[in-house]
Amino acid sequence: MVKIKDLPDAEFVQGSYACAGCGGILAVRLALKVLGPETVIVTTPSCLLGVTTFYPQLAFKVPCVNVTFPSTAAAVSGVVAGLRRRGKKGVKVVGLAGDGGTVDIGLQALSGAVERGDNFLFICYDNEAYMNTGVQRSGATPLGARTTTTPVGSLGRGEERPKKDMLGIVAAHNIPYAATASIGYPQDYLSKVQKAMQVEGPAYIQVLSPCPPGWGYRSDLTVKLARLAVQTGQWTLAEYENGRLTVKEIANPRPLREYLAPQMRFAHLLA
Amino acid sequence: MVKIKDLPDAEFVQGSYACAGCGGILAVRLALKVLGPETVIVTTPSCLLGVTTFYPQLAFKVPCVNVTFPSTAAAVSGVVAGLRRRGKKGVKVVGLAGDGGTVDIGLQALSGAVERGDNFLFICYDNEAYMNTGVQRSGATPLGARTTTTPVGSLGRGEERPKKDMLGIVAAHNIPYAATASIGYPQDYLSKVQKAMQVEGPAYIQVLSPCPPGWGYRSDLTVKLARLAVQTGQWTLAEYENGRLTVKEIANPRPLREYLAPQMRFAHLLA
Amino acid sequence: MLQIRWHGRGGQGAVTAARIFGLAAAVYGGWYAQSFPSFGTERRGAPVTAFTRLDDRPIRDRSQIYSPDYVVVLDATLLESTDIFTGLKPGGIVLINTGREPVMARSPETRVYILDATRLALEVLDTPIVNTAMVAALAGTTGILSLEAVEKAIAAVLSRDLATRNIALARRAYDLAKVLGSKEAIACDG
Amino acid sequence: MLQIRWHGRGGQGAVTAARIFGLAAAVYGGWYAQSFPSFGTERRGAPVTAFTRLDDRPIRDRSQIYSPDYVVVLDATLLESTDIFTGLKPGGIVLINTGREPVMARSPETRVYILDATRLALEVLDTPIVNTAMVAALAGTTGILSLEAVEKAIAAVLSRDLATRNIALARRAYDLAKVLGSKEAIACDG
Amino acid sequence: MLAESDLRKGPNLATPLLSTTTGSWRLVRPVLNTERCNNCLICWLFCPEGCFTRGERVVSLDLDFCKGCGICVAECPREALALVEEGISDARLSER
Amino acid sequence: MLAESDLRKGPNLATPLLSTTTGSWRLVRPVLNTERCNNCLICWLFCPEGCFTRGERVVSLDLDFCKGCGICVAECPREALALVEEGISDARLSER
Amino acid sequence: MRAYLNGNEAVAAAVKLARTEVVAAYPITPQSTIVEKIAEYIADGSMEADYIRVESEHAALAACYGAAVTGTRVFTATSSQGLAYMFEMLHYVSGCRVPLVMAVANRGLAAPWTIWADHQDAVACRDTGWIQLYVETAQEALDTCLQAYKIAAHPEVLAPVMVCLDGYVLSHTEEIVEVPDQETVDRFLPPYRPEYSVDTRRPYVFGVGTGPDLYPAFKYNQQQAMLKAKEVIKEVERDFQAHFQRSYGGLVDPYYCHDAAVVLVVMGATAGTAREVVDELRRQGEAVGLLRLRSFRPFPVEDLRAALSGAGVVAVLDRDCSFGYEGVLATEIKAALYDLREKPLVTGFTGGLGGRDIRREELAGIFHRCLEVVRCQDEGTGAVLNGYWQK
Amino acid sequence: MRAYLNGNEAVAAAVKLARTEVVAAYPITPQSTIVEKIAEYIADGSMEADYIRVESEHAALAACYGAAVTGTRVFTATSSQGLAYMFEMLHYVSGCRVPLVMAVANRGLAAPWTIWADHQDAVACRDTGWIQLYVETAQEALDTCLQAYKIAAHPEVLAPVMVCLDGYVLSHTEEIVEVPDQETVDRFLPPYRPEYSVDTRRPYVFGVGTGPDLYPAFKYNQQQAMLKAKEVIKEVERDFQAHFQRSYGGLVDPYYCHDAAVVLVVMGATAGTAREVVDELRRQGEAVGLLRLRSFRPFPVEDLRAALSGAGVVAVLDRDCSFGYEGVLATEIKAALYDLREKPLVTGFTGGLGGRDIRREELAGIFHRCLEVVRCQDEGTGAVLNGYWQK
Ligand SMILES: Cc1ncc(C[n+]2csc(CCOP(=O)(O)OP(=O)(O)O)c2C)c(N)n1
Ligand SMILES: Cc1ncc(C[n+]2csc(CCOP(=O)(O)OP(=O)(O)O)c2C)c(N)n1
Ligand code: SF4
Ligand code: SF4
Ligand code: SF4
Ligand code: SF4
Ligand code: SF4
Ligand code: SF4
Ligand SMILES: [Mg+2]
Ligand SMILES: [Mg+2]
Repeated sequence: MVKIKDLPDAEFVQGSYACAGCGGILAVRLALKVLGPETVIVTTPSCLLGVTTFYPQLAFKVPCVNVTFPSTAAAVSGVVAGLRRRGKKGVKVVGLAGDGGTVDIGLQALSGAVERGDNFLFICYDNEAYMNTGVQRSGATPLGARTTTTPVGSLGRGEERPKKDMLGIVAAHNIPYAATASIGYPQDYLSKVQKAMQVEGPAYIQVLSPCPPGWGYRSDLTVKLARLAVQTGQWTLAEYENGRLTVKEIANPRPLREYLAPQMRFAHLLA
Repeated sequence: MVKIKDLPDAEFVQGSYACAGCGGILAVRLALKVLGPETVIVTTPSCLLGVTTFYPQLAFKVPCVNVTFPSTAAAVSGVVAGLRRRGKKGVKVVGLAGDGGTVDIGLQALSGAVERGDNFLFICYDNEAYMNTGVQRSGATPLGARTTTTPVGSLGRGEERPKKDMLGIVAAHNIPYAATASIGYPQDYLSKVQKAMQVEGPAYIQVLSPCPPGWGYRSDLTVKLARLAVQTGQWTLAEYENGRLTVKEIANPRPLREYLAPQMRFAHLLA
Repeated sequence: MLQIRWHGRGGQGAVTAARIFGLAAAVYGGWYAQSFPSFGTERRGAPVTAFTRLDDRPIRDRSQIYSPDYVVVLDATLLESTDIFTGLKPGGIVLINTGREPVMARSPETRVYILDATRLALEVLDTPIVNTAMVAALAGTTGILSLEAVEKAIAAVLSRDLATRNIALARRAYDLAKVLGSKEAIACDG
Repeated sequence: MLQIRWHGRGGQGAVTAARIFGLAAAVYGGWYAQSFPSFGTERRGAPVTAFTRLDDRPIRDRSQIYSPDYVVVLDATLLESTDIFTGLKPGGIVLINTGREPVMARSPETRVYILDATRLALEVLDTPIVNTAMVAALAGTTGILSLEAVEKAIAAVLSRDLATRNIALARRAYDLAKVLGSKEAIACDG
Repeated sequence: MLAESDLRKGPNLATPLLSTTTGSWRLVRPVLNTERCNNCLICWLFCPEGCFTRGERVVSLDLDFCKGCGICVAECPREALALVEEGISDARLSER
Repeated sequence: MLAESDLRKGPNLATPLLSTTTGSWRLVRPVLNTERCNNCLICWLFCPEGCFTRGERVVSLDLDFCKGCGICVAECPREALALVEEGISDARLSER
Repeated sequence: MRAYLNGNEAVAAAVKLARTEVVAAYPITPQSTIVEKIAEYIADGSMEADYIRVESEHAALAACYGAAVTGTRVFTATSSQGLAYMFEMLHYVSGCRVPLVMAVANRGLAAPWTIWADHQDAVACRDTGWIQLYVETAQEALDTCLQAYKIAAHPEVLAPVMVCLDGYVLSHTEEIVEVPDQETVDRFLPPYRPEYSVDTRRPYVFGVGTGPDLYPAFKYNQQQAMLKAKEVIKEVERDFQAHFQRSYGGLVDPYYCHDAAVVLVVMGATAGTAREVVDELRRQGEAVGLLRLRSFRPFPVEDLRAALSGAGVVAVLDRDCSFGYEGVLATEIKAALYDLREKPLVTGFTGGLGGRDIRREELAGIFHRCLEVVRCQDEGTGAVLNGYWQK
Repeated sequence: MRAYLNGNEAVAAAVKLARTEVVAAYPITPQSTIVEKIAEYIADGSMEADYIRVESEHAALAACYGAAVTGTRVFTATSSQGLAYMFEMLHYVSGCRVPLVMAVANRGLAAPWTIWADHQDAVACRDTGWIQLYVETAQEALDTCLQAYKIAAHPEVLAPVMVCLDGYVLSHTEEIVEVPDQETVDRFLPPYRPEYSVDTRRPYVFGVGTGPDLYPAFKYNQQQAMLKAKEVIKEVERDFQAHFQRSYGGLVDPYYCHDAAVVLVVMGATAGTAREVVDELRRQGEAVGLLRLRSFRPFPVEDLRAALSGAGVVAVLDRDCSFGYEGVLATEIKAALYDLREKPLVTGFTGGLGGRDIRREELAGIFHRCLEVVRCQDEGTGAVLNGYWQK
């Protein structure tokens, strides 16, 4: 279990151009507190790349290898192999992608890397759409959500398909460790990052990271919504370990409305 | 349940340039007996494309849409949408790929199509390696198998990673119907094809289809090995339906050696 | 040719302002017009600019705007981090949304007008979104567009409900600005 | 320049035969050599061809072989479906593995030799793989390569165990073929 | 050879279109003993090339596409099929 | 601006390298009431920009990168943080 | 209808007016708003089409291909990395002779990452067998999309068409656009129903394999069709002109070329700025002209020869670079003029990369440099220009 | 060591001799046997390297990129569809200035499907910022791979290199190859340890994004480095020659060009056949010559000018086509010669597509046609050749 008090003072990402209240950058900031300075980030087009590695604003304090959108995890394999060849032990290699870069265009590369059994951690910060390009739906967009490619109209009712179960998909790869988390539950999230980091072989964490403009809510609600998603049953905190899936039970789920109401993307459902 | 006696006389693929004893072409021939003439095949580079659609030897008797290796299932979605627009109901659209074209380079497109919920059947004829290009390992190559990219030598011990669990991956997509089959069990296989064809939405079948030169065995053993794989527990006949996975139990598994011994690709394991 | 630069922050609607102004001019005002954003990767809160070009003949120039005739500032806090006067044409007009102290022009030829559009917006819309107010204010100050043209453009761009309230806002801003425009130098307080 | 065409079926080792012959010539026989397959998508069982070029100076020509000096047929059943004589140079040699009736040459200038390499192979290897036998047979018939060169090439290409037995086969084929080569026309039965 | 008009519309060609049968690939050939056949259809089902035709009482065999893989022979539960070397009557090769 | 030598080796640049702080983006600003703070570190944990520093008794706040998102204010269990409009002291905007 | 649209909205309007039946696309800046608009049309019921929400651009084009072979009118759009990720499919669909239409909102390619306009993305795809038409205005974007459907499906062409519009500078810039009415468009553009399509009663293999004997013939025909497209593009423009009273010059769009000593060659929106500069210099008495290349593929060799043969210097502005050689247009125009007996000096300028603005002063500077060379030549000194790179 | 290897085996031998540390590749005909051989070396312990078994070519190049930025020597290989599927990554790694080496066993592109050689796959990637060297023999394939590592990592180049060998005709054709010994190779090629690499003590961002202000400068430097590579390629060949006593002419490889009235320009293995034809015609007293283009990128404008300026007719044989224009080499050579005062007639021939064999008679036919034109010109009739397409 990670102790918040024991987290280091040092910030490993700071000065990004993320929107005020960005859940994604918070997810990354927190993960790096656990991962520490001996980490290499491998990342891909997404808000995150846009806001952290666009000269003259380079916000990472650890090495960061940017690669094209479809091949994050493949580049991860390359970095892992290269560091091994260079004899650099103890450096963690962390693939970092948005939901689009993970469950859609980056899925195949991730599947390949997990199958190869390389030693890395892949973190998907999930804001449930393609935010960097203007809030288009992704495979991780939840049923009913309005995005710019699933608009609401006389025929359109928002996203028509349920969210892709990426944890299940990764688990089917017989991955040593995989989990879902939420930035609303940092203790849980960071403990999972720590576990994932210690595991031999590939590990995967998908962390719910709300996005104020993309979801259409006031920026100070980011953490609240990340919590509400769990409390209303819209997001589960699950862990897949030694071939078993455990899901954190929510004793008294709160009414769904509490989660949906503050978000413009669901406004048509409540209207 | 399909009755063998009721299958049509008509052959929908004939005159291919497949090797003598090719399990893949048999898998396709049989499936088409169930699917019938109102079927469109969408296929991709593989032995199958090479042996059936290379002018001047075009062996299909149903329409066949060839597409590039990474995008079989995406083309399937296009054909489905197009036929819907043209008002052509009742035409089955069947994606057909080898294991490489399914579990490796074609995985992402398949994941996308399944997620979209399009109405199609995807058949993966699984010969456990890239045969068309000369027997390189794929994600479906079983642990220990020798291929040209997992050679055996003082350090090499054949394929180092277990076979990708594609049924599990597809099932994690919450697909309406998915199954594994073997050409050694045609009754089971064809009944699954029939079920899959009748289901609304996407369906997936992965059928074990031995390959004499690729596995290194005498061509008359194709069906025997397809049976032995099941009988020795190296291949399961499973079905995923209504969210549940059922696996055909093998009462008295036969010794593994019976399956491995006739195959050159496993010779080093028995040596 | 008249060139306008709009300053705001990501999310404040400067890009929409540039568009509404262009639309009002092009479809309802008898001008040729062109409008475009600053082509950036700006996120919410970051300073952004947008541009409108007007002319009485078709506009073919596709280069960026470096010497605006008018500069409109949707958010006075930008004044601290941004040089809003950059490139302003001699004799140019600067229109700033602020309820505070007037701003000093860089050159004596520049006319700076201020207007507390945020207050207006909070009154009319109950939210501090000032882009339509500033569009109307620019129209009013400069007299280059009629209120009617601005109203029609707002109606065309915003959804029905939003449009009605923004038109009300625009009217108030326009009327105030008309007075402004007739004055010599800095005037203020809507 | 000498050009050789090898006929076989997918899986019978015609491509390897072409290579072994080239290797024997190039590394152990004092020739320059080049060998290549028929560049097809052929599957097991389908007719395939392969080629070897020999010369006493470096070989630069990269075009296909249309007029072979020698044609070697690894499998007599091919005679039914394939015209093995195509392009054969006048005075060329055809060497066929068969235990049956001799084959009629297309032109009086062509010399056709037959050899029951399958029987030899079954005797020596216990399997009807005839490619090394036919390599040796061509060497013997034409005299362009020594048995030693062929043996060394077999040793270099095949795994140790396979090589030993194939060398034994090659020897027998070579000796038989030497006799063949000295004869005028069709001879047979190893 | 294709007609000029076929070439113009690109590599999209009417199917089936078989320039050759694959029977010539065969080194060995299945022969059916109709005496023994009980019409169980196993060969019909398993032949990759679709060489068998169902009959009233027994199956029949068309070798145009038969590649001599031997599956039918191996699978026939009644030993009603055997492989012989193509062209002659002995079955030497089939013994391997 | 980059040195010629940096340009030569392509778009691979030493990091961190921050040309601007993002504090200027802010319309509203959190103010800390050290009286109320009990050093629970919630704000420190949740601030996306890492603006808080842990202290002996209370946290402290550096606004160089603060974008005024309001998360710290919303999450502080002790109401030790409040948002005020940037530049002036009233908190009008924070009331929305 | 007089509307105020940006280039992307103009493209979306065309796609709707063309009664496109299947759309498959993947988001990328600055293309995304095209398909967002289309999604909106479909959601509000104003357009009847299937929108396939694919997981990548390779899949987008594969889905379009699948739909196209069933005989439906299809559309996709992309930019930059997305276009590059489609590269395999680009060759494939043109080889399959499928009449697709794709809008490309041009943007530079990584690395370094950029989201801004240049022509590298599309220019680098010039060998793929796609027709490439570059537009100057939002109006032309709309009109060219309509034309593109007709060109692509012309039975003697059967080639996919890319309509290229500069990212942001066109894609995100609003201006006045005359949106034609549906009836006229319907008259101009009949429904797409090809000679053969996926049909179980008449089975085809789409995209067969073939050997060295036939492959060259297929490719020959593809090349002939692309050359034929030069005529067809002009023909379709005449037809378009008849229906809509607008036209753009077909393959090339010359502006004061006939008597120009210096002609600047550009593609895309820069032409607009250049027109202003030409007018200005003409007012000053300088014999300068502009040639906008509208059709980059097929490459209008004959038209270029005709338009440029009289010039003293041809200045070619490339928003792209074939690394290790030079700007692509410069190379290709030199080759086109190679056989002329009297040829102009051709000199390349590289600019506008990764969104770098191309200013009037810079274009004027190019003209002035070239005019000087012309003067020197007249005086017999024959100075040679060196290509200039806007850094 | 005198060995008998085909082109693919020769490449694999070079990769091993270069002490390559990471290999990532995906199978495709006719490339596969290269990496199969490497897998064998690793399995039998004769080569120490990581072999990453990727799931696609896009991933192959991404994995190579990841390994390369850690400062290791890497290799990949592909063909045709695989190269096309890497296209996005091709631009990316060159933009990132990563010194990769890739072998391309050239093969035509679908559709129609083919597995046989032409140059369309690599030629269509000429703008990607990769150095492209085309080889004539298996020996040259081996030697060029060794050179490629040195060229790519040269601090003033830092560009990835493609070594292109014709599918089958080279990749699957055995011939005599002199395999150098490890010691000499080690002397020629020191280990690769770049100035900066992934290092937690000195963190870098690899592949930053950047705006319109800087993007052009990065690209300018990339272009300058590619132009600089012309010198470096020659320099490395001289160095290679000193170590191994073999060389190939650097950028271009002229054969009887100096006094030729007709020069044929080719790339790849066809040069061998053409040499035979030149010899034959020379014996008959015809002034013909051959120019093999070894470095296609960087494009050796100066060397081509020097070698071709004296010819009457330059016949360019393209195994590729830029659909809607013409053969790519023809275009580019015309452009290169454009500024010559006295220039040869340049005429393009398209052949060898999709594996079509190029026969001696056909090459002789091209020479004869061109010789006739030269004769007509001498007589002042000035006939113009029309490009011929081998159908
Ligand atoms: C091949 C390719 N296609 C499309 C894009 C455009 N693109 C860049 S970021 C992005 C969306 C990223 O979405 P996600 O991964 O969910 O991250 P987010 O921006 O939402 O944080 C897209 C579509 C690209 N860079 N490359
Ligand atoms: C993008 C791309 N990469 C590689 C290939 C080469 N290729 C063609 S078929 C094939 C192997 C197919 O393997 P599989 O899908 O298992 O089918 P099989 O041949 O084994 O039946 C490969 C690698 C290709 N056509 N396209
Ligand atoms: S759009 Fe959303 S994900 Fe992107 S930076 Fe802003 S808040 Fe973060
Ligand atoms: S190699 Fe295997 S899969 Fe391919 S045709 Fe032959 S038997 Fe079938
Ligand atoms: S398998 Fe044997 S018994 Fe059964 S139908 Fe065939 S030949 Fe007759
Ligand atoms: S031998 Fe094989 S191909 Fe021939 S009939 Fe029997 S099963 Fe069919
Ligand atoms: S959250 Fe509030 S109480 Fe806790 S440390 Fe921060 S300011 Fe203090
Ligand atoms: S307002 Fe937001 S950015 Fe500023 S300190 Fe609070 S949490 Fe951090
Ligand atoms: Mg996202
Ligand atoms: Mg396979």
